[in-house]
Amino acid sequence: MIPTLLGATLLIFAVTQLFDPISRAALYITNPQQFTPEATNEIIARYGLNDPAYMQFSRWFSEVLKGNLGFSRSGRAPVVEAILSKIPATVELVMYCSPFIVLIGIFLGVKSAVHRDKPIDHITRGVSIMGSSLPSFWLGIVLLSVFYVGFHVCPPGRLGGTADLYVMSDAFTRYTGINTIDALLNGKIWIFLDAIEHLILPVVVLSTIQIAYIVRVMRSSMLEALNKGYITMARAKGLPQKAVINKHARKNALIPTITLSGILIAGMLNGVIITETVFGFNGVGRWSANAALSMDIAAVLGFALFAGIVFVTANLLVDILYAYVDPRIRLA
Amino acid sequence: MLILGSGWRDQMGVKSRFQEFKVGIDPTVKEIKFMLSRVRKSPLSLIGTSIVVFYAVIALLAPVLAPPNPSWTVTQISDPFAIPREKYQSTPSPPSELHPFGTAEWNYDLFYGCIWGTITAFRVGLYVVFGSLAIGLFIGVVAGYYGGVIDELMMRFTDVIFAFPGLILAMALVTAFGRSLDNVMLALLLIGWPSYTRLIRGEILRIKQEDYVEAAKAVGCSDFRVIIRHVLPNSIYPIVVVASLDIGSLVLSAAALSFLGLGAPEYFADWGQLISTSQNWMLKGWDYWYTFIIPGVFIFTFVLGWNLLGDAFRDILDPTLRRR
Amino acid sequence: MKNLLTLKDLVVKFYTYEGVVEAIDGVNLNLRDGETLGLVGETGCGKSVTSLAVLVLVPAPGKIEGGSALLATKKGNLELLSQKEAVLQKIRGDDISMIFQDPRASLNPVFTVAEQVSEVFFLHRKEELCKRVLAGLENDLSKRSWKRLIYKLERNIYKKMSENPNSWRLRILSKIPIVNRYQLRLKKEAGKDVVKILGLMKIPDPERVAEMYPHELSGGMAQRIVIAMALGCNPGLLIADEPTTNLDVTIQAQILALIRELREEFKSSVLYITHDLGVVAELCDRVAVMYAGNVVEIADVMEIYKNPLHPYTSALLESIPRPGKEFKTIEGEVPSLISPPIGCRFNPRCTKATELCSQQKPTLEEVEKDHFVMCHLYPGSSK
Amino acid sequence: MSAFIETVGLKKYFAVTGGVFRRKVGDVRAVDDVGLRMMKGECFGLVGESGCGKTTFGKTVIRLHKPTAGHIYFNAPDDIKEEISKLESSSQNSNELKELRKRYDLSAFKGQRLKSARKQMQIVYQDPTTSLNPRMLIKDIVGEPLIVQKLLKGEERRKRVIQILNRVGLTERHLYRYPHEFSGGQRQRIAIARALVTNPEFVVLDEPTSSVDVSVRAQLLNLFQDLQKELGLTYLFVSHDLSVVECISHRVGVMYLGKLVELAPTAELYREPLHPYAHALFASIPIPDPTKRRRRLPLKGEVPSPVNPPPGCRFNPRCEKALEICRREEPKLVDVRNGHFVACHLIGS
Repeated sequence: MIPTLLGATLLIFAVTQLFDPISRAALYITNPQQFTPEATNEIIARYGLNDPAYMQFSRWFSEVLKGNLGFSRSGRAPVVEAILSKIPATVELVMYCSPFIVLIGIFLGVKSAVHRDKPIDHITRGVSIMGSSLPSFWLGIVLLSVFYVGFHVCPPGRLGGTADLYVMSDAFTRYTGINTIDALLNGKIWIFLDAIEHLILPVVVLSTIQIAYIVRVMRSSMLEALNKGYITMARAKGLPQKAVINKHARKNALIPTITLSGILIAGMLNGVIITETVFGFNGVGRWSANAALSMDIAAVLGFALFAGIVFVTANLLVDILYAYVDPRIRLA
Repeated sequence: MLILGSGWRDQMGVKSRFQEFKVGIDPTVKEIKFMLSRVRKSPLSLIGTSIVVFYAVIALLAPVLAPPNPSWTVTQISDPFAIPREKYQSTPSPPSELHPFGTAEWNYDLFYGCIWGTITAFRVGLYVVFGSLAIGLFIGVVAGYYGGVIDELMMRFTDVIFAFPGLILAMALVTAFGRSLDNVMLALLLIGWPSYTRLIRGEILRIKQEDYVEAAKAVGCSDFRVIIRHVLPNSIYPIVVVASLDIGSLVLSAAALSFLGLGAPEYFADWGQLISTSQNWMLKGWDYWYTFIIPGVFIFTFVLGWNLLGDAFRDILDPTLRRR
Repeated sequence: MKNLLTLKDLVVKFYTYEGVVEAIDGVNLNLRDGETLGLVGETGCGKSVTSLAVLVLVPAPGKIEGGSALLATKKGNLELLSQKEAVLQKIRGDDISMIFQDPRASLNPVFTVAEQVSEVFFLHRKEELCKRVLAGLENDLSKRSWKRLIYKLERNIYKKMSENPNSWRLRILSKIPIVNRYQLRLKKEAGKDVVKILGLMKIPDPERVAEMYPHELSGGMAQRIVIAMALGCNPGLLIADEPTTNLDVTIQAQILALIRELREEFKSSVLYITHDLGVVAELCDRVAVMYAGNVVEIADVMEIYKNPLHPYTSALLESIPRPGKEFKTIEGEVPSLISPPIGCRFNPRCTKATELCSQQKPTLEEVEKDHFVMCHLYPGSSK
Repeated sequence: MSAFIETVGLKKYFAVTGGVFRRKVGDVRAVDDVGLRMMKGECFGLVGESGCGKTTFGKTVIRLHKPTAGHIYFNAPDDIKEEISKLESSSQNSNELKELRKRYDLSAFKGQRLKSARKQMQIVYQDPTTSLNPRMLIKDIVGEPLIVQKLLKGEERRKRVIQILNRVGLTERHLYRYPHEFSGGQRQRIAIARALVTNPEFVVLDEPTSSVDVSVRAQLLNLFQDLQKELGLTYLFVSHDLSVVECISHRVGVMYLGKLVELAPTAELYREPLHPYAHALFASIPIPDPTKRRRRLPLKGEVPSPVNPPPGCRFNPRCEKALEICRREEPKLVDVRNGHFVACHLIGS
């Protein structure tokens, strides 16, 4: 785990070297006034941005460890603060997507494997292949235009006009920054409903691709599990078909699906960027997309590092879950 | 297939050589016939193959279907991928006789954009896949077959690249290289090759333990010959499946980058970019539907075709099904 | 002696991509009560498919096309092939149970041994377990303890369970996390049975083995656990599909000795399927020889080895490697069952084949006392 | 007379890596100090249960695995062997010893010398489906050894391939087919053809008949015997099927957990095995004759793991007659009756 993280920072640093020193200065700036030409030259001198790469790396790395990822022009705040302020929106989106993805994905995967080559199998496979061939941003915009433009339901953005104003006002105490939970904590149901209404379309868009992927993986591992020896043994013991599938086959089929969920998390992070940009959800994804557009190097690289850390820790959790599910790993 | 290897070259006499070739090719033809019969059998693969072939034809006939610098164009540009414009009108106009698909913002002819967009899609897909395959093959084979330090080093390096979700690293790279389609392809290539390396290394490790590889060594084959004649021919098939699936997802990623404004420039004939510009028109209501729906349908069917083809390959080449 | 199982004209076909495989083409077989019948034949002769057909577990793309399988149970004769799935599930594991060739593949890698073996008891011996739990509850209630309230609740749950084991109410109850702690008593009770049956299988230290996972077991140990699962509910018929082929010779000897012992103790008849003529001679009372989907000869084990009638049986016996003598071969290859030879399926490879053999299919006839053969060489077969 | 192939103290350990940093945790001692002599034209049987190292020994003799220690002499005169053992006992790494080993001791062969030595020794595997390259035509599979060893050219090579195919019972028609179009028995014949095309003198048969049907097995065994008589081949017949080994081999060695425990002419060994393990092994073969049903107690316990074998004689935990010495000292392989070797304290002393 640690070497991968170290490697990740090295890679990020390598990417920074592609830029000229002036723009790289943004990585070391802590307050907005420093964007004047003289201030940047002074920073170039102080941090020795023209020296050879390895010397800079130690300085940059110590800065990063101190938590100074530079200043983001687009976010008009130090990168670390900008990220922290934007995380709740993304977490909210991901929080509502994951249960759908996991439950529906596994359910459909099992169903289509059990009824192999029957209508339900072809439909699920067809839908799942279509799901994974749909450009998510195109789907998002089509849904928006149909529902928002057409029926004036599920508008983009995180909260409706009035709800947004109320949340900004100090009458509303922000515990976690996640609207739905804060609304409940504050006992404001109408804000909760408003937040949910805004969340429907992004959740649909973000989970279609992921569900398509899980259904395909689950189906193939389920098919593999179904013709193993212990399934025939279970049937020979007199177990009903339902128990054979749900107890014996499904638990074994889950193992390969869990190991591949690392790719799922990567897909999730990518999806977040696009979904937030389409629906105007100002989470971490949308901010980094805008930063990339406006050549705000510090923001983009800060976000990349953040995403790397999230991804590596998520993979670690997946490995632990994997060891829990598969006894062969746990005792080895 | 590899039957045209050294065994054939040193026969004597042209006639016997041709006769030898005819007899020699016979089993391969039988193999291909068998695969085609399996393709005909499953409906999904039929649709997939027909879509991909349809797009290939469009790409080949692009200069005929939509000749560059048509008569009505305003600007004379040499680059065929720049979409011609009739007039400087900013609002998109509906499909008309001159512009079968209508025109997008700033009057870019959608028909031309979509046709030439097919070529961009093929270019992005094939260039990145074959690039990744080449790198992946070389490193994967060396790491898989010889193992030891090289293997360890390579795997740690691919782990690092895997630590980043693809799109984010691509964004960082494109910001670094500057915004153009070639840079998008380069970024996707840099992100793509590790997954191929790991896949090929896995296949090599699996095939390396088979008896026939050890038997080849027992006969005295050099490592090079073992890799070329025994290990690679048997590990190529699963890679073909992944490659065809990957082309679809690559086009999607490129389109996503263009959508975020990091891909092809504004005038370029690329589906992602066409959708990106038509985005705000879409939110103004349904009367500009064509600027948005048509490129979307193109991307969707193109990627769908490749995914179906990949799925069909997996069923055909799945050894358990083949020889039942 | 009463017939426990009789198969009549069993036909099973596999609809594969290459064509329709006629795996079983009219098998006639009877297994007497308390007897061990050996089913012998080369790979692909359909002996495993026959055993799976008896339990109606033929895997896709196979289908049982015809014939009958009559099982004599306590409640009278039962035609297995036409039973509803629910009835079959009651029979499998209780009246007929089966063990397979690869022991480690028959055990589910993610469940412990105790979980898998106790499954048989939960399925077929639930009432008995409930009674024992209720008895346990009674004496717990007699003792003064603050938990009396909980015991009373558990008691009426188990009362309801012993009347109607799978009522939907119980099924919901068992899903609720905290409430389903009542099941612990049932599991403990079943655990005792598991340890008892593992002990019977001569497994050293059964308590420890019960908590182990299948990947920690050796081949011989895994096969003993599969046998424990099969004999858990004292079935009338045990079907053993080449249980010792994957094991080493010394372990095979241990398992054969174990089966011989348990056969007496559980008084169950065994249908032993193998291709190893040595094991058959060692273990079986009667032998049925199969070739390409038909039973070609059935007789007592002494009779078969002394005076084999069917040409294939004698060829099979002669091909057993004997020191000093040349290896006797059976010419040709096992026929493809997609387009099987017309008439007797052995005629292309049979040294004594006549004109009739390649036209008309012989039928299984009793040529001598208790000695059935399916060959035109013997009168009565060519009706 | 001098042995055609002789191994002295041959060892092959496989490293077991474990722990976080994948360093070597222990060794699987697959083959542990095995020495035996095979005569020209003899079929030497090697039996033992799975995991006893018989297959590893077979593969190490023909250098498919690099031996950890010991010597393999292939057709080397006796005086050279004495010379090497004398030099070895005196000073470990004198370069004269290295020189001698480079020329005669197969375990020290490298590069071109090893490659040309491979012409004389070949192997036939157990499972016909995995021992042939599914993507290669039979013409190339059987022809490859000739191409690699640069023996024959063009038309002679084709003739030689066809001749060897006819010899194993296949015809020219089969040249342009893929392996999956053949039955198990035919595939094994192709594997035999591939092994014999460079007409070697020594062939390792690694359980060649275990995964084919009974009727096909007899055909293959006859083929092996005819080929041995006709081409004067020496076989190392590795198998766990004791009845087959009894009929085809002149002398048989019994291995247990990496060690050779008994070695004798076949008839004598099968009639009266001396070593307790060999005795239990031969007693547990089911005899295909119902009249001879023997009631005897099967051997108790399981084979211990080869990573850390028990000290002293490896069979002592499962041996009823184990003495105190058995648990301490490893017994040597001693010639008890001319040619009947046993490694057991009970019989040796």
